[in-house]
Amino acid sequence: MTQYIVKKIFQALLVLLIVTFISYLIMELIPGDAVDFLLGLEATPEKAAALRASLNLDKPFIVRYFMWLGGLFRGDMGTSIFYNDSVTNILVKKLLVTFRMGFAALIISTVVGITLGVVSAVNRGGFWDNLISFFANIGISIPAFWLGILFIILFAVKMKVLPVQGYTDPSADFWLHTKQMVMPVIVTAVGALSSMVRQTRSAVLETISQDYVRTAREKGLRERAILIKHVLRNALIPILTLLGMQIRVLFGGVVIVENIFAIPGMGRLLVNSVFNRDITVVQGCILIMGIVVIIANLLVDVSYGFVDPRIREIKDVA
Amino acid sequence: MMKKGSFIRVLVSRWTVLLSVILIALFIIAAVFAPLLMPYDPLAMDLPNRLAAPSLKHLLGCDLMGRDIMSRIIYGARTSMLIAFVSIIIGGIAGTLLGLVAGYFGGVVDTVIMRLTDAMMAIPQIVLALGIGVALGRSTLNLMIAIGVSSVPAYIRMMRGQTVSTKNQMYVLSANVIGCSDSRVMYRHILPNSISPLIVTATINLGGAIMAEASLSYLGLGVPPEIPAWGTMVSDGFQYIETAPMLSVIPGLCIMLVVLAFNIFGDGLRDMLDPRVRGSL
Amino acid sequence: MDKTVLNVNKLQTEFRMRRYTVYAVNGVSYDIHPGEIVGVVGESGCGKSVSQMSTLRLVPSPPAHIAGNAVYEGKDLVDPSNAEYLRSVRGGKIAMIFQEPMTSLNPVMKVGEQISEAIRLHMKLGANEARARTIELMKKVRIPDAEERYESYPHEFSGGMCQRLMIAMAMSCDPDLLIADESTTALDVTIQAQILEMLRDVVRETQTALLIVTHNLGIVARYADKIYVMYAGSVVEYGRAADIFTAPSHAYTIGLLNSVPRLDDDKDRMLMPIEGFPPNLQSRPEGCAFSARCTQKLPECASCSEFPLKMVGDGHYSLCINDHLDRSQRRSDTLFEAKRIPDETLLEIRGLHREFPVKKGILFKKTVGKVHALNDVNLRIRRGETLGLVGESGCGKTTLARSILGLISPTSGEILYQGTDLTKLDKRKTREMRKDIQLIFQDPFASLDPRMSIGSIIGEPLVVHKLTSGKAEYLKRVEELFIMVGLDPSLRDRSPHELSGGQRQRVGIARALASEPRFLVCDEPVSALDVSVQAQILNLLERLQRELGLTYLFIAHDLSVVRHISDTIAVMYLGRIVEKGDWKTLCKNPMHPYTRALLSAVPIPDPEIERTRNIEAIKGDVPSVSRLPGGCSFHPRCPYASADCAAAVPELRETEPGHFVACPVADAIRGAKSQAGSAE
Amino acid sequence: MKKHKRAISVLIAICMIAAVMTGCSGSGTSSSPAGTAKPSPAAKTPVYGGTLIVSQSTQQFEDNLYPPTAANADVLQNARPCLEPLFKIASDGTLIPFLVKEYKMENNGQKYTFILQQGVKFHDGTDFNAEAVKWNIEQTQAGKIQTVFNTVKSIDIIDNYTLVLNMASPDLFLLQTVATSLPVFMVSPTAVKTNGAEWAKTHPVGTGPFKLQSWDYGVKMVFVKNENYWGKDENGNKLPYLDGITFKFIPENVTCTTAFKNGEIDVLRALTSTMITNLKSSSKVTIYDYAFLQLNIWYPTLVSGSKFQNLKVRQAISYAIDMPTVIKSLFGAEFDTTNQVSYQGSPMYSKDITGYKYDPQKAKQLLAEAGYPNGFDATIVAENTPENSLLCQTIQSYFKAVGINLTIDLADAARFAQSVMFSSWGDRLAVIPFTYTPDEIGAARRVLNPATTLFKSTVDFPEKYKGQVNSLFAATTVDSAKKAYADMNKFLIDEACLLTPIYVKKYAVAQQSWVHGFGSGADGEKQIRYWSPETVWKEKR
Repeated sequence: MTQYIVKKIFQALLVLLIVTFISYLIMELIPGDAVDFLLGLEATPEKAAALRASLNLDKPFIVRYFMWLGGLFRGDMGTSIFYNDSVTNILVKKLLVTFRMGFAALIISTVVGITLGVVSAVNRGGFWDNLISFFANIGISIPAFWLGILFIILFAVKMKVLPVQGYTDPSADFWLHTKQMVMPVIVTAVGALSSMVRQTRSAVLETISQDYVRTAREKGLRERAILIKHVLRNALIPILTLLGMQIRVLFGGVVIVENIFAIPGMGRLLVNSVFNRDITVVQGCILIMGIVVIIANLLVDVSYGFVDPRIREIKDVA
Repeated sequence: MMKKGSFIRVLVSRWTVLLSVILIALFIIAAVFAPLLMPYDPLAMDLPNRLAAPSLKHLLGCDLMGRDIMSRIIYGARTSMLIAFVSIIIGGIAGTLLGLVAGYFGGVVDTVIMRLTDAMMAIPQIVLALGIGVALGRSTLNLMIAIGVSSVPAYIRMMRGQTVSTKNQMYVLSANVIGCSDSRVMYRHILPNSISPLIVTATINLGGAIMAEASLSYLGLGVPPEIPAWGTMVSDGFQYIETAPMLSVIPGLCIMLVVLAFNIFGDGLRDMLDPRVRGSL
Repeated sequence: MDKTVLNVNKLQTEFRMRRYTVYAVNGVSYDIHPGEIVGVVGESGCGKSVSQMSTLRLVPSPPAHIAGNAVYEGKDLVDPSNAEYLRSVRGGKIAMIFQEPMTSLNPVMKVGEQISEAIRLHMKLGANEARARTIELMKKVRIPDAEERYESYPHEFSGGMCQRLMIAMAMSCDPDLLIADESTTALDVTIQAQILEMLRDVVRETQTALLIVTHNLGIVARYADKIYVMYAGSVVEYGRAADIFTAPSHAYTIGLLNSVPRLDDDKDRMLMPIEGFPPNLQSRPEGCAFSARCTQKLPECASCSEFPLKMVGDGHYSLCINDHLDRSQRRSDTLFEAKRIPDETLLEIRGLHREFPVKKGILFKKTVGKVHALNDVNLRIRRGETLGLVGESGCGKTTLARSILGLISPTSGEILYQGTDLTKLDKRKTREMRKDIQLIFQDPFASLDPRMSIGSIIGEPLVVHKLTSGKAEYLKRVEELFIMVGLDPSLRDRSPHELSGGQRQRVGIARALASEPRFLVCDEPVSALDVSVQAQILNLLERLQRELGLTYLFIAHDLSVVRHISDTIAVMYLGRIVEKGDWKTLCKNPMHPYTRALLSAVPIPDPEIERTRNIEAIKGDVPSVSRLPGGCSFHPRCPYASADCAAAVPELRETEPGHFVACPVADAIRGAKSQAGSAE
Repeated sequence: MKKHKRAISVLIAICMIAAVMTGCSGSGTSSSPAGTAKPSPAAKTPVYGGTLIVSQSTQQFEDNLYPPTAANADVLQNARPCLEPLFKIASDGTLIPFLVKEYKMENNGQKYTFILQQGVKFHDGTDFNAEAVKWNIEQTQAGKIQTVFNTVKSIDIIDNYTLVLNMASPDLFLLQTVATSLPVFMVSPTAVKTNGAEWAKTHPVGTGPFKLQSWDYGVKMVFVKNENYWGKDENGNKLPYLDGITFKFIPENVTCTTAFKNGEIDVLRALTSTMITNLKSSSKVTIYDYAFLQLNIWYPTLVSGSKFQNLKVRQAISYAIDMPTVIKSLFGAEFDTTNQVSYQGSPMYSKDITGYKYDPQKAKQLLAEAGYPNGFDATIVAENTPENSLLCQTIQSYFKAVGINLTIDLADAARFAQSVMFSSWGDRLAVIPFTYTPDEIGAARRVLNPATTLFKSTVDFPEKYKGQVNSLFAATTVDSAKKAYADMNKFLIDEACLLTPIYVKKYAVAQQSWVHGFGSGADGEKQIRYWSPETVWKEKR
């Protein structure tokens, strides 16, 4: 089992390296760089050249990438060109904001998603199945930012129940923080929740048609016992795979939602940094996102081992 | 191949699928015959009745430059469909070929392609599309490339799984025994048998592509400003949400309805092409 | 036989789909007494499994509608109001075992738990008692070191072991009735013998009624007291086993018996298959369902609607209205003249070795073990000859077939085809040779591309090797192939899933013949087919061999089929040829203990013979391929094993002209009376 | 029954969507231009206490508050509560002494003498004296980012509170430049010397009425009252009135306006036209009189073979667009039309420039004369902002009317900077902003001369214009500078038509009714540029 885990970790690190290279490459392809932008109208070529040299932006792409990578190993994610502050402490605050919101959305979408998925799979074709599937279909079809706009119009502008914008630190004012978090979390969760319902449903349906469920029924067990002890335990494996994918979907959702609700999270920082050509901050954000997604997949792979005995002792027979 | 008659009959059996087919038909008709259906020229400005409320003359009112929203929506259907289909083609073809090669040859080729796909999968699609879009600059073609390329990993993963499972089938082994070359086995045996999952992924991705166009234009990267596209209309309308909410709500509603129709149609298609379920339809 | 355990009366099951209804079971009635063993035999699609599943309401209820009644202890199980009672009976008093043992167990739950689950439910026992009882049951079904294996998971057991676990689970609550639905079909013949013998002893001992559902006539001949023959959803004939086999009184039963190859057949007896295809259950036929395929049907067979079960003997009933049926198994026009095989070698295999390394480790995979798929295989096949290759799963016969076809490259050794060594050819040359050597597959459905029409499947080799120039010639050649294998050319545009098993196998053969090969490797070509269809294909293969002068390498695990079609037979065990000889001497006078066990494990569809002979049981299970026992790899399971068996690997030595055996004690055993049914 | 149930579930879904639609289908009223500032009825007596919430919707900002190296004016403005300038300046250009109590200018701009306020202390307790001012000026010169003091040759300290600036060349407008351009704030030298310039970027130590308590990049800045602030109001009681000021940065215009209307924000600065439309005709919007930015279309006359080298084509384009209607209908009150490089109401605005009235026929005729009877293809490049997008689409439809079909290339800020500002923008029209910092003349010297990087590679300035620019530099008196500037403008617009002005943008600010003394003139007080935090107070609510 440990050998299986070590293999997965090694693979994850490799993927992470490729992730950072891809993002650095894309940023390199984008025309214009932070310096022109920073100096604005007063810029003169000499000033721009001086600033570029100081930030060693004039070195070739590969050299800069490996300097950044070298810094990474020393734990320093480089300094932001735009905010001329170390990327780490810019990211730390923003990271917390995005994680708090993303985590809440993940919990909602996972818990509610799986329960609804199972309910609709169990009484396939029944009233509940149709209702849940219908709303799940709508859920994945609603564009996140449009839903956000609808929520703002409805709850903030018309009914004035929830605040329109902003983000306050929970330590400062917990009640306002929760009120501000309600809409963004729901908007992020809707997409993830709906795809979770649909995929849980198909995973459970797939498992129900297996032979060992027929054996369980033949043994005379009650439907409920069959569902919990046999069906769900086996359906857990595809559902876990799904969980790994959810993180990626959530991050996508967060990027959009943070822009609408003006939440100073990592999503908005990333979008601004891309437009500001702030390469080091973009690298930092994508690195963190990559790490989280890869760790999530790693946890999923490892948890396979506990759920499915077949994977425990993987023997690589050629 | 399924006989044509049963194809239609099954399609119509579930009324939700029927409804979605009608919606898609409407969407395609609007897109194809846009110039004929539009009451006004979507680009014609009429500054005096800027942000005019819905009236008989302008069924859905006017936008912030006095242009008729109804005709912009109809023309927008054309842009959204164009972008969705082209990016599907780009993503689909590239993804399928890479997935096919990775799945069939395995070994180093497979590891390289799959690790690259994992890496691209680790970055959310919207961020990937944003990066590519900004790199290429703002134009309709670039937008299509951005959405297409960022959807490639999904196709690769689906196609590789499909190829690996098909490769071990007996009829592929028999193709080798007959003496077919690798390429013939791939395009003559493995690809045709992966068509149904490919179509299903494509339809569901179609919805995703339209939403991506909308989100990207929201982030300021959509089609050139004057060309009406639903996503741009929603993001431009967002500025005047209090004074004229309809500016954002209507195009948003159109996006949702079309994407919903494609998703339901995709589900119906998958159930129909899956022999196990076909019986009970 | 005082009290009947279960009395099923006019059971009817229909699957009502959206646009069509499948009439799976039409009015089946049977009863079973404690301790009695009843055999239900019939081909696939005759409703034998569905009827058992319907009594226990295991068929998915929305599409299925079950009528009639099945009375157990005075209560009708089919009646929906007794659903609660049915649930308490199911798994407890009436238990069932299914065909696929490996998938019938929950992969993520310990095997012991899965068995004790049923015990605690039905017998209301505490956890420890249930555990003790489970371990005792596992010992009863002879699972080695049951104590530790309680904790292990299904994937750690072989097919045979899983089936034993299922039997333990079924017997766990002292059932009154045990239904074995094709429970040994998926197992090797020696394991099948072990399971059935063990099952018969357990059932006799506990006086449980056993209902065996199978398509293998040999099994019912050996084990069943009473036999029901089913066709197209109804019982066509039933009676005591002896009566059914000596005086079969329904045309279908006779047809079945004639189309089954038997170990005691004489060589030139040609099988008499039942022509045509199994009935389509979506429409209720007029008159007798079998009339379409019956060679001895009367004019009124097809028209009359009412079919009472007519008594034709003491406790022997039949649906057939034709009183004087011709039961003879030999007809003049069905005899083959003997083949003349010239002594010219077509294919020779010398010292063939093939090992698969077992790798471990993360990135730099280091080999930790070796799987010996083939070691030191030597064979010679003459032109026009059929070499039968017999062996159980894991013995390396498929690896050998694929090595000959160049799909797998051997570790060492040569494969000489007309002098050229196939293993040394480059990619292009190998493809060039592909025209000459072709393969026929086991699973007719999986080996045809579902997306292509049959015409294009058969024609593909012509396109690949550019054998025909121009469309017209291509179509003509395809038409020729259709007729050659007895397929109606109008089926050209159909797709594979619209054909029956037999038809699909004919397509496979036609495709193989398209490039006019000289050598055909048949990898279990008939084992997935029904008995009647099996006979059709075997006859077709023999006819083609004579007409086209083909040479066959015929691989199978069913010895009676191999004996019927082969000229010389080789027996393989764990990658090694243990015995080789012409069919007569090998079957009449088997020398290697494994061959003897193989022959004795195959039941012969004749109650007299089966009742008298007992099976040379082999101990234990096939050892895992990666840890081969030293010396002769059969010695741990061999009843005659002696000290030097374990010492050195025995050489193939020629004890009689043309008869080779790889066993040091072979001569000593020769004296002992052969158990095989080898009546002349 | 099953079919029936499924219909119910869909019905519920539809009425859900309908509810959402009706909920927000508020009638889209056409926006009326925002009312100009009305003086509040009675000048109430100021009240102490409360925290002022100030917000602005700016996307890009650079968090550097150390004046000598700060590149971004908007950001530096945020430090106004704790840093103070030498002079304040009213909207109409009159200078208001502040940290500098009195000043003397000798032989028209060759020498300046400053006399400083007495008894003023920096937040770190050190004295604000001539030495500190000298140090600040020298640091700004060394910073090379700001050009304010470039013309100062040397500074002599006369005594603790007087210093003399000797100019390298006579500069009539030094004081205006100091007061209006990138604000020149006084920073405590000791604080910067001890903690370094890097630290100073995030820790402004000045003489202002408030101190910076916490700063969350791009989110929030919190200032608290500076107990021993030197300033007093006219009837002698201590300033500032407020306990604290909080800046909130909200990127989305809509969220800003909605929050302002919900009362969550006291003052909304740097309003965009969309925000003004959303704020509708609320009386709280004040438009400042001075403009700070002008947007023009520039022609690539230097690019060989370009159609725009032909004067007639340039004039045709100027005639083709009806700028006044576009500005009036599309943009809010804070925008104004102009036909030259200045704004109506500015002292520099010259009456005798004719400009080009909207005349599509003339435009078509000019095009025909220039050899393009049925028009031609062209591209316009502009920075990707909502306003520019609207503007370009309007220009596109006007061009279509005269036969020119225009493709729009909206480049995001960085790409715009790189592809337009610092290199030739090729055979394309370019929409380029022109900021009046420090004022028209200072800006003209800096930008409108042929040597600047911006135009060097793409715009061909004829000899005649170069002569006029030299005379502007040589001007020694204010009037002669004005005349030279007017001639330059006349040539640029009427004779060579090297650019077509689009609009002039003024600052606008939205102020809740309970906020007074902001300096926007809403309460009838004198409207000054920027704002004075020390005089702001809030009514109790």
